[in-house]
Amino acid sequence: MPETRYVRAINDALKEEMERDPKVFVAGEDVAIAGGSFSATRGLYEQFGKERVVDTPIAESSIVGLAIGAALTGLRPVVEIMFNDFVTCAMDQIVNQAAKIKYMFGGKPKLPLVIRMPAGAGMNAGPQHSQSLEAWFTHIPGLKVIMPSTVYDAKGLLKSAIRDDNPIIFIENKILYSLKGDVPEGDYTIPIGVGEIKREGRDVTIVATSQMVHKALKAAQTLSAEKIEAEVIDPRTLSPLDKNLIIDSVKKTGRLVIAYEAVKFCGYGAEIAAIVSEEAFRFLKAPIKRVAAPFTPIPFSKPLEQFYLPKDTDIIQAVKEVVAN
Amino acid sequence: MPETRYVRAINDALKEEMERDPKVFVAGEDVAIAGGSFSATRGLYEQFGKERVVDTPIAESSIVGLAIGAALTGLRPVVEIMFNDFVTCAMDQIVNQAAKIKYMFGGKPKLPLVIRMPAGAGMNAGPQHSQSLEAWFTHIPGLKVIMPSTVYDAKGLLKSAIRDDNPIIFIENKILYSLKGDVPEGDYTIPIGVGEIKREGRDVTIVATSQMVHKALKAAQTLSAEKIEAEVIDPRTLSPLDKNLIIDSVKKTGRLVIAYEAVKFCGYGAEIAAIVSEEAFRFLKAPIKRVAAPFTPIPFSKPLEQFYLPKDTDIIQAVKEVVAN
Amino acid sequence: MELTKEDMVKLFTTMLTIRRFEEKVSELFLGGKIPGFIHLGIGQEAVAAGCCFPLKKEDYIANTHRGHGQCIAKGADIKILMAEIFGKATGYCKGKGGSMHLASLDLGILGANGIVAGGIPIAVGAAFSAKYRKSDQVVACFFGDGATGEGAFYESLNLASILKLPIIFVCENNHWAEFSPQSTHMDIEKVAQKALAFGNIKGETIDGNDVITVHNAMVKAIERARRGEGPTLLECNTTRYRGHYEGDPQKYRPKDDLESAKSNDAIERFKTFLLEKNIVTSKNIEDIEGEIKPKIDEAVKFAEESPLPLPEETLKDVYS
Amino acid sequence: MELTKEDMVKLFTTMLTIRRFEEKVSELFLGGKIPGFIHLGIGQEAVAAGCCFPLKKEDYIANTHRGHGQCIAKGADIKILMAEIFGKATGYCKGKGGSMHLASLDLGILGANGIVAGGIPIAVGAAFSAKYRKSDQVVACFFGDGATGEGAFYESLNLASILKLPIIFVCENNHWAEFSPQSTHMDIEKVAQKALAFGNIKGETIDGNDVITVHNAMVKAIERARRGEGPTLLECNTTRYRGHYEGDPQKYRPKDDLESAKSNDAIERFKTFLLEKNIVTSKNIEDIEGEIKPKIDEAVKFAEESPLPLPEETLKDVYS
Ligand SMILES: Cc1ncc(C[n+]2csc(CCOP(=O)(O)OP(=O)(O)O)c2C)c(N)n1
Ligand SMILES: Cc1ncc(C[n+]2csc(CCOP(=O)(O)OP(=O)(O)O)c2C)c(N)n1
Ligand SMILES: [Mg+2]
Ligand SMILES: [Mg+2]
Repeated sequence: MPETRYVRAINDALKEEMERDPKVFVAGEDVAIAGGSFSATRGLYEQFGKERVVDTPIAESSIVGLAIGAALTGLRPVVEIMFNDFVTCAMDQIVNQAAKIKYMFGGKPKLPLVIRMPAGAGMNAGPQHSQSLEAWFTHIPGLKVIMPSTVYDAKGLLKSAIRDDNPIIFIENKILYSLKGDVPEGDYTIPIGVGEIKREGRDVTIVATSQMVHKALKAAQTLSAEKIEAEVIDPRTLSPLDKNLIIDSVKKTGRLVIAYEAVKFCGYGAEIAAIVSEEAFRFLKAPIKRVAAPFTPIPFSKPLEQFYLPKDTDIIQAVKEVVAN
Repeated sequence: MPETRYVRAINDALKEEMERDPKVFVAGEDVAIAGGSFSATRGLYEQFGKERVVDTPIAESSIVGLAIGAALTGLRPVVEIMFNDFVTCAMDQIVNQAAKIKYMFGGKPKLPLVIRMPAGAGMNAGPQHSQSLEAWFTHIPGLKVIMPSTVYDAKGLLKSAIRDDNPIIFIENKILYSLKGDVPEGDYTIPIGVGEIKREGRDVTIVATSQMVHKALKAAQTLSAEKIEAEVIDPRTLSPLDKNLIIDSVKKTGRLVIAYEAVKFCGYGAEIAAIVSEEAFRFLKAPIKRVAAPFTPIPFSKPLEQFYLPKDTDIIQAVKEVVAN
Repeated sequence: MELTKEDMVKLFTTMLTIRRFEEKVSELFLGGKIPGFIHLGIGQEAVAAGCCFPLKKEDYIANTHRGHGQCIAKGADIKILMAEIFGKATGYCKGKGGSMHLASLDLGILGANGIVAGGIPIAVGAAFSAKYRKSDQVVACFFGDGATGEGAFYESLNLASILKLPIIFVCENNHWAEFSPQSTHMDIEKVAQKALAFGNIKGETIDGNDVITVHNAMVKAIERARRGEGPTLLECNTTRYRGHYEGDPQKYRPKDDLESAKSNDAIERFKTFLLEKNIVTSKNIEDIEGEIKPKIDEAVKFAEESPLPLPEETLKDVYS
Repeated sequence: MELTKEDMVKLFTTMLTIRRFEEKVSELFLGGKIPGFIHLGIGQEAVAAGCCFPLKKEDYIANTHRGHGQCIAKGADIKILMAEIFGKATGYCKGKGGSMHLASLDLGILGANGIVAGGIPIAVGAAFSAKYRKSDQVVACFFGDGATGEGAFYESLNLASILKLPIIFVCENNHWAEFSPQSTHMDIEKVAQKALAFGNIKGETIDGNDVITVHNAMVKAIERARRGEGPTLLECNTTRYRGHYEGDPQKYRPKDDLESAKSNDAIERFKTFLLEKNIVTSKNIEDIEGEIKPKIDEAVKFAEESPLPLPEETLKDVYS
């Protein structure tokens, strides 16, 4: 399998889906001539032309509106919000419109659209360019929320997202863009709503998302040397969630650590904890632990941002606590 | 203590705080001449004039921006977003600006502003006029989130909110607006961050918010006839949360039911469940249960909206399940 | 496209149908038969009828909370419409949307909208799609004067202008937004002036209570759109008779404002015109009334007799 | 307010300080000393200097991601500014904000902003506050041509116009937004034309690389604001030399666009003017350069020697 980078996998998925289906188009700020702020749309403009790769004004609400209107009338838009943080400018269109149109119009309309956006800290980009706001979207019925952690998953899930008939929030990760990984040649997809055990283990379940999957895997390796075998699960699709994958793992391990990069309080991991404490309570041998960001905006300065970010060592510590318990 | 209505308590709090402090002003859509869509600002325009009670265009972003700029420069704005759902149009100003200004500017600025908005279903107002989006705001450091359930709390907490130096999301409830309750004459405040045991009990802890507090109390009464004594806790302030009040109660009862009107998945109650499963796990005798709305938009038609809304009977059932366990 | 006599009778019939439909809705709402919030366009019928008449079936509209009229003018079946307003399973949205969320993609109705200006970006998306698909379709995007307060309105005009999309932005300027007069929302008199902020948008202000004027202006705007010359911002001055929603006693409204509105009744004016030009006789008018009434009654009967959706319906239709 | 010779020298000094400061930032960034994203206003100094000069200390500014220049012109201490850009504990924001979030309420700097158009509604709020408090303060709100894509821009202009607030909307039109030319963002040539969409806003387009023109236009706009006559939308045509951010090779940019920008250098033009009018001698210019250089060096030294914030600082300053 050839190796490529995460951002390149995104790029390939877009390219292949655009080749496959003339209804697919791409729009957003600087996605065409410049090929995207993080190069995710590079080359598409040259290949598909300005009709299908559209540079828009800086106007997130109308970028999403463009996608909704186009999806309602037979196209399959893939739009980019340059940073997760800027989606704050488009929440009405996403939440009151895209998410609800099918339902409030009685079920008939299909709304095949994808809204891509990179989240995450670690680039010293400061408080308005580093957030992870996935928990907002997972709380909204009508949206699907995907957050791939690997190169393979990024490509396969984006292809599935583009072929899906629902509005999809596709959350990439800025730091992962440069990650390398193998992807098969040719077409493949990954089903939406199916998580993956990224590492098997019997002593503790670690559910991790996006960048934290890699930190969890690193932590698991370290722990293994101490004879603690962690099972690492990446839900990949946050909504709908592959709940049973997690519950089954907890039934086996009896212990749960949840790792996510967003602010801990009311973050996505709270839902995982809640589900497990509702549905697998009798199997839990120890308190659940969450490893996530503290309750502060994301600071600019290096030592602060480093302090802010949840780390593999935090996961190790959490695992040791629940295993000791 | 004289009896009044919830909406009147809000109105009185506004009036008294405006009398107390000339820096306090009110702005929003139809808040002045019309006295507010739900009459929460009635009479203020007549008493304080157009300088201090400002009708704005329909422009939620700039209404919040108005509050931020004014708060940064010495005033104490209280702005209204007509329905919780419309706050989707102002998320950048609230989340990227208001919530982060103090922090990202190094701690010096104070940002004393209150954003009031009514949430909740039950009026057949349909999918875009009935949501409960509090979990978005509680996930954002820098905001305080208050959601009062009683007439007394509404007045006392709004006064505290207006006197607080931080940006505050003050979530009222459309159905509760007509609720009657006693309030003392004269000035009183309720500290932000302090929850309340609305009913004592030894068998199960029910944590409920806003309208669900009343359903929880009703459920508790029914359960009492069956010799199940529920303790009903209203956090009142969702962020910061009075965590220990809940943990201490769970330590006593060993059982927890969480009731909130929002969509269950990734709702505020998930955080309560997560905290308890992290910090009071050893005291839990049964799985935690959440009673909340299903994963759908809020339908218009009466039987559907009724089906949608979490009910006191749902709480009763959940309690019975955890007590039997 | 010159209006034939037949066309004019059709237009009149549409306007009168909207009026009688909404009068009935008002009556039923005040009688407790209809739940939720109801916003009526009584007094504004000429805009809906005049703008939708020159649209083809494949063309799109996007409208607002005050949206019954445009739906009827775009070809909605008033039985199914009434059923939706009642929240019945037989309604356009199976009772899930209600008055504020009427939609029928088959008829090109992209949806009424409960969010002020919320439909405008979507309408632009549909216009983009029409251009992309080279389908020759156009979009009529309705909104009120108050919607010009929202950023989404301007963003949408800008985008449509830059991309020269086939869209007509129809401002139904009834000079009120909820309980506030136009002056609360803007400090210019003519919404059409806002077109000047964008390059390819043609702004025009017309008498929105004169259905023929509305029709003719719309024909020109549609032609312009189909020629690929870009959007038009068509401001139709009109009059709201009822409160913002049913049940609103309009205490805030100066008496003469309402009176002068009523003396400018679009239907009365058109009727006088049709009679004066000998296009119809009084008898014809009576006949039209006579045809509409049973249809409205039938719609009410249909709605009343239709089943409510089953509670479990709540859980369906969230995803495709 | 006529500019005295002394004033002109001050203006020149400010512009040159901004230029040298930013050149140094560029060098340090490319040398790996500064983390994060850096957006430089090299080429745009006349706008910052000319607009801020006639402001009083109590007046406010709100600016953008490309915001060093306005901060310096509004009186920021370049040592503390540089320290913030370095992410040091001694910076204006204790290292929590960085280049995109410079702010100092004491100096009336309400904050640079990482969100395009994000500062505009806030600036309107400050103007409302000034009027409310009858403080005679005005607000200068800076933003780029690209910001006119955002709805928040229009909402803010509308609100400020209706309330006749004491604010000057300064558009730094450098004809680029990130990697896209102005034409991607609007289909009109002059941003000032957008004032026509609002009643009380005066629109004006000026040569933003001529600092005296900028200054004089700003003086008029400030007077208008203080007289309570409403906002001005002052479009300053200017030139971006550098990439959108440091490290951007500007491959998308036509060569002659950059060349023509550089041949219109605001500082060179002002220097020539000052020399031709015998306001300064070459020696004076050298002296000014000579005074600035050690100050920049001192700022760098201060920033470099300043401590980084302690990690635990992360948890502080979230609430008052
Ligand atoms: C984003 C948003 N803000 C506020 C409202 C509440 N609201 C509903 S209709 C309306 C007035 C709209 O006025 P206009 O656009 O003139 O339409 P009209 O009602 O006159 O037809 C308002 C403020 C809303 N529905 N959505
Ligand atoms: C809401 C939002 N959308 C997009 C961006 C990304 N972005 C940062 S600067 C910029 C271009 C701004 O152009 P302009 O307003 O002309 O300012 P200039 O950079 O030219 O000074 C963009 C798109 C952002 N920061 N915020
Ligand atoms: Mg109106
Ligand atoms: Mg620019």
